[in-house]
Amino acid sequence: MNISILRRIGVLFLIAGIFFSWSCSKAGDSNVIKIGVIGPMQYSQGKGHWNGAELAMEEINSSGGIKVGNEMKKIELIKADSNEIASITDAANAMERLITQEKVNFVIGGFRTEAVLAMQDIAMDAKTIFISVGPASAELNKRVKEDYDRYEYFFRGSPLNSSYLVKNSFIHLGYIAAVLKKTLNLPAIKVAVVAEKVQWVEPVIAAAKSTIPAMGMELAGIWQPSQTASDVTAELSAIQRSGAHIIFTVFSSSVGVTFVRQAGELKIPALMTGINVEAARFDFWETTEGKCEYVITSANYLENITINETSKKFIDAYRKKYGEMPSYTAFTHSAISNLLRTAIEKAGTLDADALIPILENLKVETSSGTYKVDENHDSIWGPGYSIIMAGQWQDGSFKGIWPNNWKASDNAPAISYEGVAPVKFPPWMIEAYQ
Amino acid sequence: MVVDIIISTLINGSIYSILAIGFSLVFGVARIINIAHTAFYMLAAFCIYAGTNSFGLHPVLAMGAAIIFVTILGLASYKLIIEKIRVHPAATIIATIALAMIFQEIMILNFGAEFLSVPVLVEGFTVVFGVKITYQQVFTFIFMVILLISVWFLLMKTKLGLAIRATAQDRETANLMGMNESMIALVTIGISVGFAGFAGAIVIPLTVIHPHMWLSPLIIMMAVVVLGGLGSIKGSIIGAFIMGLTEAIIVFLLPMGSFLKGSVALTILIIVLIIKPEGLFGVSIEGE
Amino acid sequence: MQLEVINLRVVFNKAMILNDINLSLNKGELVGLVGPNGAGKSTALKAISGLIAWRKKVSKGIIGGDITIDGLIVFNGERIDEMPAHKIVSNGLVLCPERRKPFREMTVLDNLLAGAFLERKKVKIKENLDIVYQLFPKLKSRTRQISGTLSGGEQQMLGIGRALMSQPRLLCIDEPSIGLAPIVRAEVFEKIMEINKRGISILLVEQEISTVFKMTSRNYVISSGQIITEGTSEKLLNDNVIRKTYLGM
Amino acid sequence: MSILVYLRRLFVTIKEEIIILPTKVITILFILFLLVLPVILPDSYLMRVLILAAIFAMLTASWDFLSGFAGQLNFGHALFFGVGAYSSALFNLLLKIPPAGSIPLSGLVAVLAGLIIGFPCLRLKGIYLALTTIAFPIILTGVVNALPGITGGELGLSGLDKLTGSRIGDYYIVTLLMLGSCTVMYKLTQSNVGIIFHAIREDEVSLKVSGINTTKYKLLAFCLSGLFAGIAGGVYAHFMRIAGPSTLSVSTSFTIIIYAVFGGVCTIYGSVAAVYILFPLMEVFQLLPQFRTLFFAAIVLIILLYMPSGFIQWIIDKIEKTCSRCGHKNHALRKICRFCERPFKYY
Repeated sequence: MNISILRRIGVLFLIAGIFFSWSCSKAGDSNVIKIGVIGPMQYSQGKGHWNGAELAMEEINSSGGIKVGNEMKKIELIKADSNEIASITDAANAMERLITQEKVNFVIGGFRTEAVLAMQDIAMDAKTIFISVGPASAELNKRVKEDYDRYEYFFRGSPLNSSYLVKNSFIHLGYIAAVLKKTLNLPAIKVAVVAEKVQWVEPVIAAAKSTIPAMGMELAGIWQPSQTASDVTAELSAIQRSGAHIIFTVFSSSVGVTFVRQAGELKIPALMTGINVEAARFDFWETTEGKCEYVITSANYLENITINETSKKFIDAYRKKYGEMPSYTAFTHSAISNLLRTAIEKAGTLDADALIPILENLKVETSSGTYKVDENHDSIWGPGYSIIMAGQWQDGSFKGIWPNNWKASDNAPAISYEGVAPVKFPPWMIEAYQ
Repeated sequence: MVVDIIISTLINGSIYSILAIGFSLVFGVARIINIAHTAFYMLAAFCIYAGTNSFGLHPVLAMGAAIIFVTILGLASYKLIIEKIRVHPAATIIATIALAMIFQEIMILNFGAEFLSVPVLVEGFTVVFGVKITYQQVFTFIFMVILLISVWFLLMKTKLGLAIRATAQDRETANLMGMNESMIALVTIGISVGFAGFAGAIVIPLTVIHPHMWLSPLIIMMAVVVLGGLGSIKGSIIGAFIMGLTEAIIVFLLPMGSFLKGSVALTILIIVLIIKPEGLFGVSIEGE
Repeated sequence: MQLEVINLRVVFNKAMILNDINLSLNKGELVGLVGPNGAGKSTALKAISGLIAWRKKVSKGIIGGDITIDGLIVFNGERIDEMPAHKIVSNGLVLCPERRKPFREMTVLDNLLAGAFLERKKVKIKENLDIVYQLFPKLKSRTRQISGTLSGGEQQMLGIGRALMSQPRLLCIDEPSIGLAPIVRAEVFEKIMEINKRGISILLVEQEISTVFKMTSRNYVISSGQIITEGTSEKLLNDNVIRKTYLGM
Repeated sequence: MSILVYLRRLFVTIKEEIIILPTKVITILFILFLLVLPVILPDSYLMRVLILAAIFAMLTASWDFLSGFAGQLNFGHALFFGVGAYSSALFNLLLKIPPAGSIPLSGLVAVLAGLIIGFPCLRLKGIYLALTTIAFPIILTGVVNALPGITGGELGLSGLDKLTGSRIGDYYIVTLLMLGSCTVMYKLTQSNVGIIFHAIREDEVSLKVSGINTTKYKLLAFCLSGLFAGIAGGVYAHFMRIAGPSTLSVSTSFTIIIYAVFGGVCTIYGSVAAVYILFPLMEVFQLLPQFRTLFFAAIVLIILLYMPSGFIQWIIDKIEKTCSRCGHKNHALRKICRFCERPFKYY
């Protein structure tokens, strides 16, 4: 009897071993370029990652593929659900699986910074090029500078890093304050800062404290609700009490929706601007039941504004295929069809070490402007490169309102994108101040 | 400022108390720690969303349907799963965690993990003592008061309430009075889940719906219940208002630290428990 | 025969608490069940009133004991050993539990009303309430008091009164004298006699043997989970071995 | 000559003690499998999965030690894990202590955490304890977010030293650490301390009455459990090279409990086995990512409903039976006990 039990156990282990060795030894197909798309696939961010990449793959493959040296290679996308919003462990495992099991040539995606930091290390261990599309933290690129030999395989795709985002949204603030002052004849503008409590916001708050007075405005107060707060009416009444004309928001999660919704319901006489990631989504009007009217936020893709031909083509193709505006994580499209494609065609190889110098010196038009990286492999912000537009919800559609004759410095040429719309003010606000 | 704090306390406190009473009632009567309690709250929210968006129901109708659906679901999950394992507290906790996870995943499969919303019943706001509050909040508050009064009536003036109170105090003796303990547990679960659904229906028009929305009220609700004393309804109500007050004070006096409101509330909870381990009005369950 | 218990056996985990108990009780009788501490008296009452079966249902689990219950219990010609406790009550077999167990946070009146849970007619409840108040006038004066604040004797009276509200045909009383002053004890026993005279059979579990033996018609002596002997009070008191070994007199 | 004697003795032990009991055979085979695997199949992904499984096995076993054996239901076990992860990250990043030092130190810090939460929790029992302990990691998360300068806020602390530098090295270190610590915990629970833990769980009052200082033992349980969980946290931080707030999340606490229940509470080995089954299984389920959590939760419900003593315990009951007279274990097919020769029949 012992022997039979032993034998059964032995057979079990044998089967397990065979299964594992089979699953672990998938041979890589050298005729395609394998790109891993990693992201929280259950969530809208992950869907953006995947849709953008899928669109790029279809476009490239239908045109025959990417020219690598003398052969045309097609793209194969590998989807990896990182589940990073729930579990960092899962995210790291997904990255490892992409690299060691699927043997991908490149990885694009990522969303939550804590997870991307863990994923980054795995990709760097395997010397695989990893273009992040999603996290805004500058931390990721600091590593490139600190330890170039290890982290040279990492590039920031989109969005711009948080300090640029903030800088840019302060410019939005300045623009809106100027318009507001002129329209309503206000002597001085008061700004309330409302930021969710996350780490990348800390420098924003520090900056707000010094920048807002420096811009000739008064800081009415700073509020920091939690990321998942479901009731901010207390904060809102405190803000109204402070007499703020503008609410400078820094939101990346659900509290952004709640805040806008409740502010709209209470008709707080102040204009919202700043960063509110959720507010830039195409379905934000439905999500807030129309309460987001007059809300301004930073945006990467806008219907009425054309940055360049690449952007216009991408937005059109995306809307045609998926019936909605792309979210910012759909930059995976540009990461593949602009960055990787150009670099691979120039290098004539898929070898990471040969591609890095090319990517470092690449200057290419993408769907969110001209892409170029600095020495940190961080994408550059500024006139002539990528800048972040501002959009305002006006009557059910998200309209670009900035850059509208923006001068980066006194002597610089004014920048205006085609199709930009004027800023509108809520009637209850006009009423309150006239 | 003081008026702001009071109004904010009243509104949040009444929401917390409705959630906490249901949770506390089930614990008292059936000794079930129902982690899935707020998951039913989440489900009600999604039901209303589906009702108004997919079936085009009027919001009030959708609310009613949601509460009924959630109650039935609660009863079914009690009958099919919890009743069989409720004997061991750890097993019930884990089973209800699993239930909540299942609900959450099914909602993700059906609706995706995006933020959704439903329309408010009455749009706009009113000004009370110089503080803007939305009609929905006024509504919420009134409904909560009505609900609290009807709970009080049910418990103190009806035979069922007598049985529920008796069972909550001593299940064995209540059994000896001819009270069918498992039947009463079932009824209580129904009431409790109905409350959770009701709280969901009334609160969500002001906020966002997403499949993970059950987690943060869960923590606050448990803090409220433990603070007030498990199984004590009076305790739940008082605990709810204490928590609401703490949060309001933090938001108004410490705006930069308003994210801390959860942590501070929980710290208060722990301090109270160290001083008085069974909570403010808790029944001692040592004998069991 | 109103109650008949045949070969009742209760095992907790592996400890045999009751080993093949046999006892019976006629209508209108007042029967004592006596024995030393830990003999299994209370367990026997709990088994008869269905609480063991309930506990069995409640206590199995991830880390839980195992309870086995075996045997036959017949009440009024009906098997009740597999009946849930609340059904047994509606059949007329009511247990007044050890240490009274009032619903401590409820008023005296609520406690009594809880006892009348199964009765639907308001008139009947009122009638029963009057009977109980007549029997225990002290309770009447304390109708609105929270029962946790009553004295031990009052709580015991409340316990018995509450059991009476369930309109028992057989009332099982578990150690009514425990923790009471001698004067109060005497009063409680007096009341029990009075209830018996009203035609309600009583199965009384007690350690206070001298008093019990004066009241009861028959007694069972239980020790270590086994019925040692049964008989009238005189017979048992006359048996020297029984008296010295089991009754400690 | 003497070597032969030893060999013979070893052979006899194997023959008399091990081979006759399927659980022992499985345990030995499992350990051998773990030790030999990287040699046969040096796949870095597989090793990664098994390393993480080992870390979570340690963590789950430490939960079982505290909550299963000593009965101190802890629903916030992630606290120890997070404290371990953060403290080893801080030791490593600020004081430049290598992993060999920072991991044991993080264990000590977690012991301290065990003491700090153990003291207030001594007065609490059962459900109150469970609900209170949920709060601790959440409060700590609040503190972490409030002090981004030290803790890195929600990004966590990254850029820690590698555990060893090679995957195989990591694998052996973590696996041996797991085997070692789980053996220590198992042996402890089988010793007198274990008996006292049992007694605390079952009836604390009578234990107090018999003159045993239950406070001391409960604190001991908190500390030891904290130690192993802290070490697991430290190892996790160094392996993932990041210590972030996700280590403190509610779902981490809940997942551990689910593992333990799957394996069978109050066993230690059940926890280990459960993690080694469920963790790789969840990886396989990456093929259907949208059903993963659903599947996980459904398994838990099924286990609770049909195998209340845990899946592993259920299997053990199927392959082994205990003699009711002498208490020795026998494999399920034996007709009589191998020690006292009592026949296995229905009693």
